Amino acid sequence: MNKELSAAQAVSQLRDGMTLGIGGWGPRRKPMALVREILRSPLKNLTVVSYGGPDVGMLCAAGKVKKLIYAFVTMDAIPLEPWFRKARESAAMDVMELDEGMFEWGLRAAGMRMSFLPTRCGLATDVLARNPSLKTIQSPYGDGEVYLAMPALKLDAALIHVNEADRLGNTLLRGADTFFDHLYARAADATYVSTEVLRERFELDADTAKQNPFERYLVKGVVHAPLGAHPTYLGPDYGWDMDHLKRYNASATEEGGWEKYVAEFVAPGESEYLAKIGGPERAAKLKQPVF
Amino acid sequence: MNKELSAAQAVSQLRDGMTLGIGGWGPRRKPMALVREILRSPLKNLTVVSYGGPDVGMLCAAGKVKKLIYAFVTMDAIPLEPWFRKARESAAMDVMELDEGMFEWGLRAAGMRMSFLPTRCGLATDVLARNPSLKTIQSPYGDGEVYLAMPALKLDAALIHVNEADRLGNTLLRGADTFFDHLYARAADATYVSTEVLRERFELDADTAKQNPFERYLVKGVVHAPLGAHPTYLGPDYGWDMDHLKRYNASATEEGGWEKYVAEFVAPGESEYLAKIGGPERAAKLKQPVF
Amino acid sequence: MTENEVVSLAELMIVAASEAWRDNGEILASGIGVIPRIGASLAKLTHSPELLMTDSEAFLVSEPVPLGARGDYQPKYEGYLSFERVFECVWGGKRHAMIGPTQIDRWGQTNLSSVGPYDKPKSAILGVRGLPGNSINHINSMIVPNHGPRVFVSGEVDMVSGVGYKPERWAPGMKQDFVDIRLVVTDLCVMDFGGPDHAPRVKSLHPGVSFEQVQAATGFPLLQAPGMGETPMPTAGQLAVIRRMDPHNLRALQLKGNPPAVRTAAAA
Amino acid sequence: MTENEVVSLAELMIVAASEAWRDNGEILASGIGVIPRIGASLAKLTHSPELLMTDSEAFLVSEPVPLGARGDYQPKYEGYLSFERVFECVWGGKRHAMIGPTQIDRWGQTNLSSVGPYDKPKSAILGVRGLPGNSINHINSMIVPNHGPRVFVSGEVDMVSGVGYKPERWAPGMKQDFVDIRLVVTDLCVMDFGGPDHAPRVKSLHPGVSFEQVQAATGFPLLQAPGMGETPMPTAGQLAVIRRMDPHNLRALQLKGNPPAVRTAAAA
Repeated sequence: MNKELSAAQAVSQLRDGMTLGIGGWGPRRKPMALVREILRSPLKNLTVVSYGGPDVGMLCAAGKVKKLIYAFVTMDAIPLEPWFRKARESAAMDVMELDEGMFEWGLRAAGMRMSFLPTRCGLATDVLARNPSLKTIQSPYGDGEVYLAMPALKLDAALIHVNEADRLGNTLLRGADTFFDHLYARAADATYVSTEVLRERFELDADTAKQNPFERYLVKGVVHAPLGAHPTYLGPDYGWDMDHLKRYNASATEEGGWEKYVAEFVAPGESEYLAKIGGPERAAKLKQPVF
Repeated sequence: MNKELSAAQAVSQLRDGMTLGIGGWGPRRKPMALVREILRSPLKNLTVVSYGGPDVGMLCAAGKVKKLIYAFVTMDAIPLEPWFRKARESAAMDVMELDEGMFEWGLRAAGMRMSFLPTRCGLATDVLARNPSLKTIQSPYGDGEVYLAMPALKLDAALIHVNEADRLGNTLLRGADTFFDHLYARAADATYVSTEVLRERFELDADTAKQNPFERYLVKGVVHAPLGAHPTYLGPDYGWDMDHLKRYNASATEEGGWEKYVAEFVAPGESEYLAKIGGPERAAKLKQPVF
Repeated sequence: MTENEVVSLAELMIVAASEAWRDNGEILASGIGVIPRIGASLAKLTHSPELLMTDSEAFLVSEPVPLGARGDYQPKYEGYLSFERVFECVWGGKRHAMIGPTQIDRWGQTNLSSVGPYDKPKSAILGVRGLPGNSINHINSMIVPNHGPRVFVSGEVDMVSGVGYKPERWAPGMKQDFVDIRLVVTDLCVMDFGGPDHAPRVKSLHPGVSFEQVQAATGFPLLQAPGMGETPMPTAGQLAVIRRMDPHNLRALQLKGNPPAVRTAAAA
Repeated sequence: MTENEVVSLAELMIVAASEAWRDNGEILASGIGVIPRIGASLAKLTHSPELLMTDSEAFLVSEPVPLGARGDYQPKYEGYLSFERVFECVWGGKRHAMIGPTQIDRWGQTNLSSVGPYDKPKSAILGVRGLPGNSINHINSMIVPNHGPRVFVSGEVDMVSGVGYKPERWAPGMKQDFVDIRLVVTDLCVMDFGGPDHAPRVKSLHPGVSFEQVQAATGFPLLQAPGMGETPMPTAGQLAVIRRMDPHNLRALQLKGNPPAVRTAAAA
């Protein structure tokens, strides 16, 4: 019943060619410690499914992405994700570009173990035209309406960052929005959670228990990773690190920029990373973004 | 922007033959004050859509139900709802009996303005056989799986009881579970909310704002109805009234029992009702059920 | 054991029920009704601590909640599972429920809706509830406190609420893969549908009950499972857990007359 | 008006944008980006108080939230609208969003995904985001701060992200009923798709701009709407609200050189 793993142990359970869902949304609550661990690993040929932010960008920069399933990739304050753009513009990966709602619907279908769910979203656009594998389906009732049949986005594994977890795999999300992480967890054969705070075993009051986003039977591994969402932000614990995001963004315009970024922030390991970004003291000063 | 109505005003906006969704679940948080107001009105030939409790039973007893769409009718502690049984066993109404999940899916389809949503639930059962209007649909992908195409349960109106509301139609649900009331609200052309506490205009902190179950644009009328869920229970405000539920249950075995129940509790109006059940003093003593 | 040293049949059935959840892995154990719920609690507290359970409302608890009035006992919350999320759990297949249907047939189909002609039933019960979805999506077991031909009907149940293994019910393309009926625990025996083509069979007989007696009380033919033996008596440890989970002895009210686990000839 | 007595073009565009949400009824007003957001705020604070707005994260606010650093200002929460619920709002049609697409074509189709060949684009932008779902489900308007033929393309947009009125895109049975493109507010004019067969037309010209100038900057033919006049200048009251909603004057950064609302011949 103890699901605690190191980040390296969790990543060692992933395989080349897997379909990997990554929770969060753009620059919000991305499981970056696990992403960095993948960057340190030999893992390759991944199909990445993400409401993308720097998680997608970094995996693209490292050449780990064989196929990207996405609706957008952005860091909000820096709208254009530099390494995603490079990969996209150099045709370095296959893509399945979806409407945000189709994307949700695909995860939901997978969590229900269904092959598809119908939706109006995507009809009459190039999402349909550019994804020739997508099919439509007609209502069997009198209306006869034709819907897009969004296929299930089944995941081999999902990576999710949470505010708090226990060793059994129970989790809490305390931010204003939980995004769609519960759907990633349901869509995946195995969910790996990284967490700011790790407890032995939860003993919650009712109000706190409501912050539990999905059931522990979905969780295969729990990784203790303080500041594990950095440089993205984790409400209410810490804000985004705009200095770091700019540093990362600049790596795309420098010669050998990615190699330098990796050498400085990724290769030395996570404790070095935390020291370099200024540790908990600096994290405490990172402001929540104001929109 | 002031949506406050009396219960009578709200019910006067309903029409004979309408399809009416009733929120809550069995003996839990039913909009009973609005149901009683319907009992006092000449409204008839209703199609009632409900995870049914005494709301359904009373409307059956009063002969208001032309068709019932349901997955169950029960008061939990009194498992067999007496007036529903009578209506059912005397073939006094048409029925569409559904799996609980199909029911949810039908509401969800309506809220999305779709004609159907596919599900595995109901296949290979008499739900399919006894509802000849239900159709199946085949996945257009390689799996070719055949699903039940659950048709939208479009509602003319939804009735929902909440802990707190403001005159703009913002609502709060404070109980452990909000059930499926948000789906009723989305599925309906007009939602009428009865509320324990009525405010002029909400000014909420973030944690409280999360208790808002659906957007105010869905709400057409707000009725101030303290103890409006009685005799069902409203977490965390008051428990169910087992004495009253037994009294109501007994009405089905007495000669002229329903007429006596109506004369005593319904006809005199809601303030008489509250006095007869012992008012807020007694409500404060009603215990939350323990399961 | 103060007032009653004799192990009750209900207690034996609770232990038999708890076996349904053994080696299920990490899933939600939903025992609906007194005997199934104590059975699930016993499973979690003994052989299968990985099981998830709720407080029968909206919260996941790390420790099964005792039945009835709780006094000072505070449920130990570890998570959340609203009704809406229970449906997601069901559709994901991560659940094993045990309920008491009104009718069960030889195909494992169940009825909780109505008895008699559907359009004008002799007896309207609850409605199909979640049985269609549960039965087609996850593991299910059943409890029958009154084993007899009115429950185990000779033909098909009057209103098929939960699916079973009757081939004629499954049109091409309908996915039957997730149908998994485990145990049927009755006041006479433990059954399953593990015979050829999912034929019903008796896995164990309660002490003092014969196979012929079970067959006579069943509306369809039964097989004897290989190694069919006697349903095990509760151990002292199991009884202690049962008493802790059911401090108000609600289990004594589940079977008429609260018979002992070991039947005398007269009791049978 | 202390530092700058001159009304800016951005302010004129904000007022024009706010008109998009007039008489929409009680729906969610989503102005994405500085000008649309101030426009939606202005609508709610003047002609359409019934509109719903969020804090641009997860909460509904009863009063529009000023842009940028807030100091002591506390958003006035009236409800909740997580991203998941925004999708439900979209699918229910209860929203009117205004965004700035990269390309727009004569059929009202929009592109936010990529420019150039799809398989190897010249420029990858954000992705289609929610445009397919928004455009087929609810009212949409657009903001264009740089009216020119690179935005208003002569052919079809490179990657149709938001649907429009091009008949060839709609196969039989696809429901086009909810498509409703309202206003396109640019730095030159206000347009809509209200001509015959949804042909694009100019509804009003900003002060000092001619129809010919707009046509020359547009890759497809435009009609003149009946009564095409001049886009109204902001009133003092509107300017006061705009200043309150945008205390850091972010609007001054939205158009290159922050031009005045009334163009001189040289400025045009």
